[in-house]
Amino acid sequence: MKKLMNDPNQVVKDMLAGMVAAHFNQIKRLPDTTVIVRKDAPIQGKVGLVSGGGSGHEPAHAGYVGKGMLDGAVCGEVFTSPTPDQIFEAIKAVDSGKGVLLIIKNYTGDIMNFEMAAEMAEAEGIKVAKVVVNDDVAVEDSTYTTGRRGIAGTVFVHKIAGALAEQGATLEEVEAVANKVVKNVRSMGMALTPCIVPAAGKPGFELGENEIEIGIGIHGEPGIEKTQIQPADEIVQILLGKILDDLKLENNDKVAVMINGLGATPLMELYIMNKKISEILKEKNIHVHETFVGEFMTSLEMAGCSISLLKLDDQLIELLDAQADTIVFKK
Amino acid sequence: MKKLMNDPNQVVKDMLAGMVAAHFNQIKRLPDTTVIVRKDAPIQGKVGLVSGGGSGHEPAHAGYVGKGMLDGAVCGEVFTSPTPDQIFEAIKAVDSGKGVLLIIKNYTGDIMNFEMAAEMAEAEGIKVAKVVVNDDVAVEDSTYTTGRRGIAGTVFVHKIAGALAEQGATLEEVEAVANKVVKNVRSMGMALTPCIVPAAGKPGFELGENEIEIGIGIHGEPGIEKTQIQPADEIVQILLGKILDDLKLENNDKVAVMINGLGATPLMELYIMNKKISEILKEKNIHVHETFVGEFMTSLEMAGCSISLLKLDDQLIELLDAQADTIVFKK
Amino acid sequence: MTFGVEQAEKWIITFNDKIQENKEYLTELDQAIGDGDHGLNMARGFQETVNKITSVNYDDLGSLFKDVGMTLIAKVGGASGPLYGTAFMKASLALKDKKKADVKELVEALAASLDGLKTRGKAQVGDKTMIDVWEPVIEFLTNSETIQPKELSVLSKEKMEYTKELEAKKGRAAYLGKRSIGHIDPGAASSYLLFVSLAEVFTGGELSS
Amino acid sequence: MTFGVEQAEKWIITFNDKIQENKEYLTELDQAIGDGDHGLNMARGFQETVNKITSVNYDDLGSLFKDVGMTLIAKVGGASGPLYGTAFMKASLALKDKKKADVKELVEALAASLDGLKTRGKAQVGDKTMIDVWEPVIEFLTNSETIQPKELSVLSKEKMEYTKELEAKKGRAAYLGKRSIGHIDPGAASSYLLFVSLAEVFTGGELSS
Ligand SMILES: Nc1ncnc2c1ncn2[C@@H]1O[C@H](COP(=O)(O)OP(=O)(O)O)[C@@H](O)[C@H]1O
Ligand SMILES: Nc1ncnc2c1ncn2[C@@H]1O[C@H](COP(=O)(O)OP(=O)(O)O)[C@@H](O)[C@H]1O
Ligand SMILES: [Mg+2]
Ligand SMILES: [Mg+2]
Ligand SMILES: [Mg+2]
Ligand SMILES: [Mg+2]
Repeated sequence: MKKLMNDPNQVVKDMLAGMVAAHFNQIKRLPDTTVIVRKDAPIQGKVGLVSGGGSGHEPAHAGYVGKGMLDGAVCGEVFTSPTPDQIFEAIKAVDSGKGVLLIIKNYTGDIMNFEMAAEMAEAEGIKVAKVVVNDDVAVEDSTYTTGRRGIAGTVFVHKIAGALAEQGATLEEVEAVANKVVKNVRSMGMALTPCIVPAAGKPGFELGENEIEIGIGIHGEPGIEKTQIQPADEIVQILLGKILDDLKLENNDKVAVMINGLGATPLMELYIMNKKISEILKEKNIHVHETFVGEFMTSLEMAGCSISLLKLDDQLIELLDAQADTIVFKK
Repeated sequence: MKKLMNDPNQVVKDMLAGMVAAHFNQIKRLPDTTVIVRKDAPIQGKVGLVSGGGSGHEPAHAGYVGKGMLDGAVCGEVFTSPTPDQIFEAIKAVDSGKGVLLIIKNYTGDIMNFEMAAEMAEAEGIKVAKVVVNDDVAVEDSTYTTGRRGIAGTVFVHKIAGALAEQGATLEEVEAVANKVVKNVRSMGMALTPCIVPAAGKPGFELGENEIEIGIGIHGEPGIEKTQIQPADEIVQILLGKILDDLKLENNDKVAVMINGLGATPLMELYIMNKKISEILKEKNIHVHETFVGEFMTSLEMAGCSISLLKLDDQLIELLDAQADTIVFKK
Repeated sequence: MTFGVEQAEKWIITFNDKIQENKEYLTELDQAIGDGDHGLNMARGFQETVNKITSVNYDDLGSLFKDVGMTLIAKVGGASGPLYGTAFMKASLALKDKKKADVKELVEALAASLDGLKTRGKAQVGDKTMIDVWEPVIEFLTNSETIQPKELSVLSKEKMEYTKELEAKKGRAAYLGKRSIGHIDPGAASSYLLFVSLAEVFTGGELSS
Repeated sequence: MTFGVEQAEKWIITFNDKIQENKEYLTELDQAIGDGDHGLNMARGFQETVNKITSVNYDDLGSLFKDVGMTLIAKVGGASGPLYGTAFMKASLALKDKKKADVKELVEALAASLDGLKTRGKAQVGDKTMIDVWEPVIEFLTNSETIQPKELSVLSKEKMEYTKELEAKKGRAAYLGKRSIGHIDPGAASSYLLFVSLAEVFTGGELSS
């Protein structure tokens, strides 16, 4: 394991220190926490948005703290949901009295920790709503299981709910639009290489010289299926195929596309993926309103990518296009 | 070699197709070329800015095409300077009559190809100026050799010269400010892993399980020195130490900092680097005006980073802060 | 032998020792079917817990377990943090102000813990989680007059090992579907260590009823 | 034997064959002290050049070499593109409208190529570049009455191999400083192949003066 770090057990602390030092104009860290909030939090008259999760997904989630997206991001240990006390601090710091929306990726740990934090906040009289993102179609959705995971599509929830909150909407309205995004976004990923949690010191799974994992999550966990490496066009067909099966788009539908690198994938390769993605969508007469290509929700230094499709209507388009000024996402 | 691609000899073509499909609102590709220009090029009354180089450095250079930065980017084969005919096409496409500035990274191939293109353009009566970026302090600067390489500091030249051009300045003025940036920017990089040129199929050099390369370039070429892996803080000291030796900053000087990932380095690690960088600069009483953390000038899937420091004065600050709206760089 | 503050502390300390010893093993189990942090999470959280409880003099089991639960909730994270944290918070409520507990009281407290786990995590026996150890163990204890360390250890080990046969329905391993079969659940493994540690507290003497 | 369009085409085609055969070898040389694309650049550019010149019927050497030069400039890229391209453009000027060339004329054209290379690249003998093959070879040819294939091959090979001893002062390898010593310069190696190919054109018959 070769990493630019000092102590594998201090990576989150060191990262946060470096992040705040870099972006002191935009963000601040709540003292003695792993919580990053907007420098001007709480924003009067605005619903607060808090997201978070394990670290190792940078720029998620702290990179999305700023005008038009999140008010606060709670950073757990690497790939480990943050604890309720930290989330509670974030809620308190961003609440201006209009309530706080928690944007949670659908993992047992995240759900439980955010729920406990919400209970704490409600006990102190803060209005809290929760939305759970579960965009990963690699995982079967069933009421008997944990359900689908939340992956890169979460960034669309931040963007769109954030834009509505910025307009002064109520907690109920912001929650409703967040849920609308969740209903309309689907993602699926694949990996060329595993990644190494610094404190674990070795990869979560092994891949042969010619193997890839289809249906990978974002926590270094194995995917749904191991196969031989295939041309980019074939990989697009697998991932996009599953997404389209699930999203059921129609002629003339409008979508936003996100091609998300998992950490070690050159932009070049993501654009090569988009060549085929755009061809397939064009063939199906689905209109791409905007394509986002880059690293939005990573998995440390994993090589691979995910594709997300968000089905748009006029409201979602307006909110997606709205101004945003965060560390990494600007519009 | 596992990469998301179809044919190793088609990666640049496929990438360009995917890039234009993704960003059709902002850029266009000149037919039958590997040239990307602003959708609205040429901009009347504005000096045109053209940069470029081998591919594999994405988002450089096409990612910086847009308002306030480049008018055109010429994309060569992977790590291979583009040819004069392509550069000439870019010059013609962005010239509005006010002349064109070529921003060239200091490599023999780039210099020669851009020079030949400039000769072609001048033969057709287009005013052309050239600026050569040589920010890499890993390489000794001497008139007997090729001199220092151009690496990530080049992005500052795009930003600042682009901002002045946007204000309607003359070619001479834009050239002068570009040269001012070149005089005031220094960079140095290191690698944890090599990278693989798709058509070559194997890495340009080998690194052991615990080895790193100090003074790496951005073309998969070996660095200046191979050493054992060290804590991030020590690596910062080596790179920043060399930069500070050369840049000779004084008490109260202002700088912009860029911590550039080479392709496979998690943002987390870049922020860990910034912790120490910001501490050292603070100790020396050097004021950081802005810190840029991310992938700006990569080397395919190489793991590692470079640090760049740009010494600022009032003019450079104003131009660095000016509005920019490109694919990846927005202000 | 009675179960008082001294015994409770011994339980937590013994458990922490076993967690630290098995940190890598638990992490490997979690790498196979999860995200490879269970050992790290448990080691971080229980070390903090031991630091906390060894710095305070407790008068009663309730306040001791409350500190255990609070520390776990704040320091573990992931799925196991809220679960173990909730378990000890529920036990602390059941043992509020109690200087010592008899078998019935202790087992009732553990049953409250199990209830808390199930409410929090919504998992059932057979979902391949720590519940697959907790539920049969609590049932066994509830039906025993005394706590029999040997039997407790054997049963929890057996139940932990049985999770190997199961397909995960809850937690991260559920994403693997049938590929989760053939691996011991990491949370079941740490829960086994919890009950073994409890058994050790009682080794050489059984709790009078 | 004379040097006309047929011989010139044979030269380029032979050279291209050798480049394709040695593509990986040249790339490996460039990986050691450069960026690992020299074989790829040359193979791409000269294949296009052969495609071009075999699709046209040339009347004179000037127009043939002009197409060679133009194709190389447009298709090779990197440092070697402008260099080889310039070399052939300069030769084409020297041989403008010439249906065939005698030794003196051919060597003068190659000397013009060398001049072009040095103006374009600003390298000197000893800088560890293709100039370390070109300059001594042109000097040797200028001082010979005829073109002696054997000697030409031996000399260009010797000069190519000698680049191993040198520390690079120009081109990408210069960044390596002393670490560049011990490796053959890739451009010197391709230039060696160029002159060997020329020698082969003359094998079995020497050009009359
Ligand atoms: N819903 C649930 N109910 C009970 N236990 C669960 C549940 N989800 C997960 N677990 C337990 O948590 C363990 C994983 O803990 P850990 O690795 O620390 O957290 P995470 O899964 O968030 O990384 C699993 O092995 C399982 O025993
Ligand atoms: N200034 C120069 N003058 C002459 N030849 C040069 C010069 N710079 C580089 N070369 C030659 O070019 C070769 C490298 O070509 P190539 O690898 O195709 O281009 P690049 O260095 O741009 O990747 C070197 O081996 C050397 O022989
Ligand atoms: Mg976890
Ligand atoms: Mg090159
Ligand atoms: Mg885990
Ligand atoms: Mg090269």
